[in-house]
Order: sequence, then structure tokens, then C-alpha cells
Amino acid sequence: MSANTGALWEHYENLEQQHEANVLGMWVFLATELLIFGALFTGYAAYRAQGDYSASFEHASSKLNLGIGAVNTVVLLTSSLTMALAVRAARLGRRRALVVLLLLTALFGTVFMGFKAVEYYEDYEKKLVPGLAFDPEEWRHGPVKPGPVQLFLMFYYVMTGLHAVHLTLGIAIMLTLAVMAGRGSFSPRWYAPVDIWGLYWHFVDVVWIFLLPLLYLIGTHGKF
Amino acid sequence: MFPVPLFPENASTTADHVDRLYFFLLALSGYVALMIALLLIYFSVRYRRRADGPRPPRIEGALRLEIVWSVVPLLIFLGIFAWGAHGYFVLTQPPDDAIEIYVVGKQWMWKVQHPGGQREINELHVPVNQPVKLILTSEDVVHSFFVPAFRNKVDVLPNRYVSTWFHATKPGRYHIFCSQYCGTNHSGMVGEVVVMEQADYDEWLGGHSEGSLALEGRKLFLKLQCVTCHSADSRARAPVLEDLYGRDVPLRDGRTVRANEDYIRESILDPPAKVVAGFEPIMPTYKGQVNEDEMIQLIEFIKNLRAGQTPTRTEETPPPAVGAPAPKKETPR
Amino acid sequence: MAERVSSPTTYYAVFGALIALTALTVGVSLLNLGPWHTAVGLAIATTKALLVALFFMHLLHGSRLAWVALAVGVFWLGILMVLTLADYLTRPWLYN
Amino acid sequence: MSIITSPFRPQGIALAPAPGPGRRPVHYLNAAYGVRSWLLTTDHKRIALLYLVSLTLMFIIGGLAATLIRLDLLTPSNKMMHADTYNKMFSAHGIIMIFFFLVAAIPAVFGNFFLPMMIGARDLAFPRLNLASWYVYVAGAVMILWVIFGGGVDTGWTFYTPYSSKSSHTQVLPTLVAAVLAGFSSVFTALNLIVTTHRLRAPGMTWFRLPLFVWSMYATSFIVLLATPVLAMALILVGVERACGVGIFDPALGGDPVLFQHLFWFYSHPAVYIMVLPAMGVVSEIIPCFARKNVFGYGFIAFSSIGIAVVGFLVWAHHMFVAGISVYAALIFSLLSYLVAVPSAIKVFNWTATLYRGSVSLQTPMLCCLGFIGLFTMGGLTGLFLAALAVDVHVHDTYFVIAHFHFIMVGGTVMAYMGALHYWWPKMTGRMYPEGLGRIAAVIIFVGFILTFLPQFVLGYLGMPRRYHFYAPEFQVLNVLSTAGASILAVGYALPLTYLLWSLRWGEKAGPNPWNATGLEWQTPSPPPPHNFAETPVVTCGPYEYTLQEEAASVG
Repeated sequence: MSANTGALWEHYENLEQQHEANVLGMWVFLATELLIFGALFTGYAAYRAQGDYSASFEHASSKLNLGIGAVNTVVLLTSSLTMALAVRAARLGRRRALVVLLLLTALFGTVFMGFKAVEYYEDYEKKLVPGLAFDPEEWRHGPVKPGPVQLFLMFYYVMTGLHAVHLTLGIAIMLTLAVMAGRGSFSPRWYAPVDIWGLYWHFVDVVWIFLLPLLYLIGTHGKF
Repeated sequence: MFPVPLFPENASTTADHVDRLYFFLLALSGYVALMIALLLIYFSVRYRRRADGPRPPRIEGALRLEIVWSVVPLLIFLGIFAWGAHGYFVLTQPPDDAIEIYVVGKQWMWKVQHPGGQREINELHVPVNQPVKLILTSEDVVHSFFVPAFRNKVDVLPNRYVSTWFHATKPGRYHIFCSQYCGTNHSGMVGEVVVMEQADYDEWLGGHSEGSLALEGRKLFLKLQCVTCHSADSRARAPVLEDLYGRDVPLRDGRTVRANEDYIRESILDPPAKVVAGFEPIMPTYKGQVNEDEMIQLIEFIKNLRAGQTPTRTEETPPPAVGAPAPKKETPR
Repeated sequence: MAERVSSPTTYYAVFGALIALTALTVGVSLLNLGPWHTAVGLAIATTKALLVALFFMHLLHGSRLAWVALAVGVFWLGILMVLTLADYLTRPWLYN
Repeated sequence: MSIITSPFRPQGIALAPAPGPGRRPVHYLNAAYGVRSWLLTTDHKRIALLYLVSLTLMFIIGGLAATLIRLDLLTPSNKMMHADTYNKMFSAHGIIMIFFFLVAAIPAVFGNFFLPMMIGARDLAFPRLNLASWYVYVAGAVMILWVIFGGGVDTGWTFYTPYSSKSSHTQVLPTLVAAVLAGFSSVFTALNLIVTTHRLRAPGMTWFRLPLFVWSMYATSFIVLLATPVLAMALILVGVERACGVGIFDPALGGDPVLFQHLFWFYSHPAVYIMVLPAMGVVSEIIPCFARKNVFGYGFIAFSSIGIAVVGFLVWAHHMFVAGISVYAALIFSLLSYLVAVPSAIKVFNWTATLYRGSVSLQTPMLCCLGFIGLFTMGGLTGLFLAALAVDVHVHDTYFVIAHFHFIMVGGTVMAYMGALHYWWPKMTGRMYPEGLGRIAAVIIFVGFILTFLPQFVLGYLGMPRRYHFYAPEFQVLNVLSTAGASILAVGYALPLTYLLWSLRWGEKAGPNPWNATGLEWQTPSPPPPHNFAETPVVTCGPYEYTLQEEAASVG
């Protein structure tokens, strides 16, 4: 990326057209991301729609740590707030605020990953990892069967794992953007990278917003 | 016969239906493809580029023509859809009086079990002019039971019973192919359907019977101590299994389920999954103690269990000799 | 670039709403709603997603094409789900 | 500065400044030399050539696998290969041809090269993403070649579970990674094409002045973007199941193998439209040019591309009629499958109508397109057989299906790819191909194709299942016919490879517009300068104004 004055790529008429092209490119990319997670949601829905899987799914879900799940949601929402403020700062040309907010967003992302690691370790200890630490006999009571419990746990690991991979990429990008912002690569006339990677970050947050009810909150009803 | 067969044998009722639709489609497609080809050739020759040729006019299109050649194909297609769907419906509804034969697909062989207890590998002996219902499952990967002469195919899935049926019309030997790729010897997983006259069929049955499937199931029912709970009197701790097959069973969690092969199999391998209303989930799992073939015997036994036939626990006298093909229903001979 | 820049208070307000909705969804999930459980959970999640999309991703006054891209993505996910579930939900319909 | 003023040519077009005496004109090929200039290029034209080379290599390898299969099927129980080797051959043929040739062929070569020029842009929206797309493709290609030459994979290109996740002992995991990489490469290309069409059109280039090739590229990119992610997820899940031994499609756990088939075919049926729509776009460009006439029903052809793209997503389970889906779902998908057949029919009728009262010259691109229409029509019509539930139960997973999709993929897409290669070769390389040899090659390919795949329809209805290493003896004669046809087809494909390479050195110089075609890509010198246009053209007329062109030619 050349210095912020000469940010215009040769084949664009003006920065406005270039900015709109980048934003449209990211939105179209987010549509494909929506369908990657969508395929997982479809598989999840296909199994839960069948009567004899929901009991095992709900029982397995009740074993997950709802506390960390809820706290993680708040952490990710805060990181979305700082990201939105960062985009606003970039548009207004406040370079210092932009750098700080980008670093904050990356920090909250890392906090989320930290909680996630703790939760995964705890799941390992609670013998919730099929194939690694899982005792099928423990799950054989009433309509709950070990098969569907393992299915639910595989959905849990693949969904949260894919989300974590996207988040790690997001954190890396936030750090690079912070470095570039520090070097003054962005200006009120050219801040598209911050804008589009902000969209990406918010999308990853929205995915988590849907993961919370589908994975953590199905086993809790009737507890109160 | 012409050395190279160009058309498969027609050996079942559904084959006529499929062949008629196939010939109609062949005629329709042939006509359309020929017309397009002739038009292309004619236009290319008639309007070939000549130095002094007329200049091509500026034709944007013709709305009416476009509508005609959109709507007309659509209507034809809907007609074909209805015709195909009718054939499919017929195929998926086996008549009630069909002989039920169990087929288990296993990596690279077909194991067949007749209700009379006869067992076959890669062979299926069936009587002519008699509907036959196949109940199939797989022990490992997805296979597909395909008999070209009957125009019949069904994918055989592990852990689940699928069924299909045919009504053979011509005695003879017809290919069985596995048409879903299943590994190294996928091409070798073939067999033969032997359609025989009724007399030959009965004679074949007689020669191979080692006690009917239901009888084997009954012995297993006793050997596995099922009778200790599933006895005939009502105060027992387990539901009575007489006349169970085909009934809607109310479950403990409020759902009602049709008692078909899948339900019986699941209740044997995973009893607490669907507990009958009014009973406790105390039955232990028999996973690992009952293989696919024994499972079929138990299912056949429960399907043929009529009122009063539940064996008593103290079985001293040999069981009443149950006729070789346990007459499920009085099929007219 | 031309559209007006929303003030930080809007962002804080939206953030507050999101936190409240998270607390709501966790709270509601503890009650015994029976079959309505998933529907309520998804409804709350959808409102939160809309909040993030409209304000944080400034779809509210963003380009029309962004709307189209999002709508197409959601609609196609709908196609995948509806037609797959059409198979799963109609399998137990035994007609004989 | 010579500005050619004539009614049909968009005003304000200035050809690149006429080079001074003795100084060669600067174009995208001699603008820079050296490996770095090629491997780090962001010029959409150079990336298109990089794709052309790698795609041709993959086509040759896929073709070799096909040759071995056809040789092995000469005799019913051929001992030429072990059964496992045969399974690896048809898997390699399927995976390479679909993921590494057909999905990327026309969009990555001609879409990359000509879409920007056709809409008057200087380059694609994201040049570096375009180069990244090629590198991701090469990574996938290297991985699949490493798998094939290092032991092979035997799951077929469909990867059906539980065979692919539990029973197969071949290198399935790296194959899944290779397929996902190829998928991402096509997503990056599609993203580029869509954003370029929206944001970088020249002034005056409204949507209804876009050439039909651009419409079909847009529709193809639309499908790629919405279908490929679901395939990537399905393959990742199979990979997870293989790696961790526990999975979502595992029947032992109560998982459902049919769920994998749903997710797989949600991509793989729209994928067949990804492969054929670009070919339709090419034919919509070539037919008007060689018939010297406006295309018949421009709007209908444009919207039928979008129609195919949309309805194409609703029909995937017609691949699963016997796979254990419910009867009601089968009815729904069979009905929808008949709806998707209508737009294809509209296109064929419109192309044929374009020839009416035209001035047709049967040069190689035109021969390829006429071959395309003939073969694609037969391929499409046999689709009607497969959508009819009763007939599909009999012919599913037999050679009838093999013949059906080869008629559309090889008879259609590869034939149109050949046509496009010949049509735009002068523009890409500045050299003309030998016309006589071109026509011979087109005819050989057509004849070889018919002889190869027509007997397979008969084999299919006879009941010969697909993917069979040895078969019942009565099928042998038809298989021998098919193998004979395949050898002619191989000759047909080898011919263009030789004379096109020959033409690079000794072909006669081609002017900027050898076919006297309309369209912005012909307003630039051949080969075009690095940034296509000296300054952005202004478009004032529709894409296929051949009648005006003819008048100008006859007056001039």
C-alpha cells in the first residue's frame, strides 16, 4: 500500500469508486462466509428436526459451560463496539484514536480466545471430547443416546472451531491495520481497509450471536 | 439373437411402465434434436456468406415467438413430470400380499434370507407372477441393489432398513448389480435373480429349508432370555409383543411411532431410545450380541407373532412344528 | 464517504441494547418455554444481528448493493435449509 | 493519432499511438520480461495466460486418466489394471477434470482476460486477489498431483460417506484439501468478476449494452459464490470425520450419510451450471459475429442465464432420487428440475434463430459453436430422462448418466472452450491460427465425441453401472465402440495443441479485428496494451450491431 496520498490504484477513476468497490467486495465475500457457516447450521437443523435427536442434543448442551459462553458474548460485543468506533475514528482522521481502538479490538479478540481455550480445556476435563476423552456409557439414560451426543459435540467443536479460526485471522488483521494506521497509511479520503475489515469483524461477531442460542441455550430450559 | 443386446429384458410389471415413458422421451428428444440440427444445417447452407449476398436484416427478436417456445416446453415438461411421478409412486407402494425377503449388503456381496429360513449369497430365487418385497440394509458402506431387467434400484444404507418391490413376469436369470460405488470390488458385487415357475420355486424352497426364519427368531428369543420380561401375561415388566408389527405405539415422552423394522431394531439395540408408555426403561442393550442376520430373524419372529403365540418360559415340549414358509397370511396357492 | 458520520452515542446505545438482549436471551432460556424455546432464542439472535448489521456495519445508509448481497446470502441459506428439511421432515410420513 | 470515426464504433476511441518507424508497439506481452514479471503480475491478461497454461496441463493429465479408463474397458475382465488402480483412475479423471479444469476453464482464462476489456475497464477490481486466486489454484493442483502420483485416491469425485470417511484407505484427506483450495480459487475469481461488472463499467455501458458473455460470467460468478462454500464445509466435515474418527455423517453414531449427499449436491448441481454457463456466453458471442447479425432475443438470453443461476439451486436432490430421501422430497425436486430445463431451451432456440437470414461463414469458432449447440441440445434433452422419477430409478448411476453429463461437459463446455480459444487467439497472441487445420480439428472432435458417448446411452439403459472395472460380457461391443471414439477424440484434442503453439512463432500476424467483430475488446490492438485502452471508451450502442458494421464495411 503506497503512502496515503497516492492510495489510488491505477485502474480506478477516483478513491470514491475504489472505496465502494472494496466495500462491495467484502459484502459479497461475507455472503459466501454466511453460507460456509450456513452449511453447518443446516446439518445441525437437519438432526435436531428429527424427534429422537433433540433429547440427546439438549442433554449434551446442558453440560457446556454457559458462564464462559455468556461472558464471551459480552467480550465479543465489546470488541464490535471498539471496532465500530475505530472505523469512525478512521473516517474522521483521528490517527491516535484509530490505533488505540484497533489494538483494543484485537485485545478483546484475544481475551475471547483465551476464554475459549479455558473452556476447551475444561470440556476435555469433563470428558466431553468424542474420540479423545469420552465415555459412551455415561450418556446412556432415558432417550439420551451416546451417538447423537457425540454428533452434537462434533457440531459444537466444528462450529466454535471454525469461528475461532476466523477470529484468529481477524486479530492478525487488526494488528496489521494498527501498524499501518500507526504509519499513517489511512486518511479520511482513504480508509477502506479499516472499513472492510471492520465489516468482517462484525460478521464474525454476528456468527457468535447465533452460536450462543443454538449451542449453549438449548439445554438450559426448565432449570429456573 | 443379435450378438449385441441393445435393449434390456422386460421381466417385471414396472418395466413396461418405465419403457413406455422412455420411448416417449426418446421420440420427443430425437424429434427436437433432429429439428435443431436440420435448422442449423439449413440456415448455415441457405444463408452462407456470399460476396454479393444480401445484407443481414436487423432482427432484435420476436416476443410472441419467445413466449411460445418457453410456455410450450414447460407444459410438455410438466406432463412428463406427472407421468414419471406416477411410475415412482407405484414403485414405492408394495402390495400387502408380497413375499418379504431380507437382503443384507456387505462389502462386495449380497446376503439374502428368505422367510422360510433359506439363505443365499449373491442369488435371489423368487416365484414368477408373485409380488416380492425386499427389505434391505447394509453392514458397512452405502450400496445399491439394482436389477436392470426389473428397472428397479434402491440405495442400501447402513443402520437403516429400506424397501423396494417387484412383480416378476418372466422366468429366467437376471443380473443383480451394485450401482453405488463401494470400494475395491464394487464391480464384483454382482449376483443373479432366478425367477422360477411356482412349482419349481416350491421345490427349491423345500430343498433348502433349515427351519423358518421366524422359528430361528423364536429360538433366539428364548436363548437371549427375552421371554423373561416379554411374556404373554399383562403384569409383566415389558410390553406384550403380540400383533405388534404395523401398530402405532404410544411412547413415554408423548410421541407415537409406527412399529416397523427400524423401530424393532432400534428397541433391541438401544432400548431406552423409544420406551413404550407405561413402562420403565429397564431393558439392557443387546448391541454386540445380535448380528445383522440374527436381527432379521428376531424381526421376522416378532412380525409373525400372533395372539397367544408368545412362548412360555418353561419350554420343555419342542415348539409346535411351524410350517416351513410360516404362512403369514393365507396366500392363495 | 459522503454519508454523515454517526455520533458515538449511537454506537454506545446500540452496544447497550446488544448487552441487554444477550442478558434477555440467557434469562429467557432458563424459563420453561417448551417448543417455543428455539423460536424465541432465534428471534432474539436475529434482532441482535440486525442491530449489528444496521449500525455497526452502517448498512442503514450504506450502498444498496450491500443490502442486496446480504439479502441474497440469507435467502440462499434459506433455500438450503428449507429444501433439506423438506426431506428430513417428510421422511417419517408413511402413507401405507 | 488516428481516430477511426464510424457510427458503430464508440466515439472517443483512440487506438494506441501508432508506433514510430522501427519501434515495436508496446503490448502486455513485451511490456516486461523475466519470470518475476510473470509470477508477480497483476495484469488480468497475464494472469489469464498463467491460468491457460496450468489448465491445459491439468486437462492433459485428466485426459490421460480417461484414456487409461477407456483402454481398460476394452474387455469385460481386463487384467490391464488392478481394481484399485482403476478406481484411482476414474477418481483422478473426475476430480481433475471437474475441480481443476471445467470449473475454472472459461471464467479464469477468458473471463479474466476479456471481461474487463468488454466493459471498457483497465483491469479487474482486485488485481492482487486475482493473482492470489491463481496461486491458490496452483497450490491445489500441486497437491492433487502429489496425491495422484503418490498413491492416488479412490473415492471418486463425489467422496460419498461412509466410504470416503471410514472405509477408504487412500489419501483422501489431501484430496479434500486440494478440492477446497480449487473451490476458493474459483470464489476469488468470481468475487473479482462480480465487483468489476458492478463498479468498473465504462461510461455509457448500461446493463443492457453488456455483451452476453459478461452476463453469463456474472451468472456463473453468482453461482460460484453461493455454492462453493457449502462444498468446502461438506468436505471439511468429511476431513474432520477421517482425522478424528468421529463425525457428523457417521452411521454408527446415528449420523446420516444422506446429509453429506445433500450438502455435496447443493454445490455439485449448480457446479454443472458453473461449467456450462460460460460456454453459453462464448456461443452467444461467436454466433452473431459469424452470422453477421444481431443476436436474436438479447434480453431473453441474458435473463435465461440469471434464471439458470437461480433455479439451478433448487434442484440438487434429483441426484438422490434412489438414495433414501423421502418420496415427497423426490416429487418436489423432480418438478423443480423440469423448471430449470426451460431457460436452456430458450437459449438454444435463440441461437438457432440468430442464424436466420444471416451471412454465415463456417470458420473454426463457428464450427465449434454449431457443434456445441448440437451436442448440448442432446445433453440437455437426456436430462429430461433423468429428471423423470420412474426412468431415473432405472438409469441412475449407470452409463446413461455418464453419457448425459459428458454430452454437456465435453460436447458443450470443452467444445465452446475450443471455439473461444480460436475466436480470441488473434487478440490474445496477435497471431492467426491455421484455418484449415482448425476446421479439421473441430470436425474430428465432433465425430470422435459422438462415437465415444452415443453408445454409452445404450449401455446405460441396458443397465451397465458406472465405475465398473469389469462388466457383464454382453456390454463389450458397445464399450469397444466407445473406446474407438475416445481415441479419435484424443487426436482431435491433440491437433489444436500443436498448431496453436506452432502459430505463436509462425502464425501470420493478426490485425486488431480479424473477424470484424463488434465489442470493446476488438477496439484495441492485438495483443492489447498493458492497460487495454489509451483512455476509457464511451459506449453509445448495443453489443451486437453487426448490421451497422456491415453497412460501414460495404461503404468503406
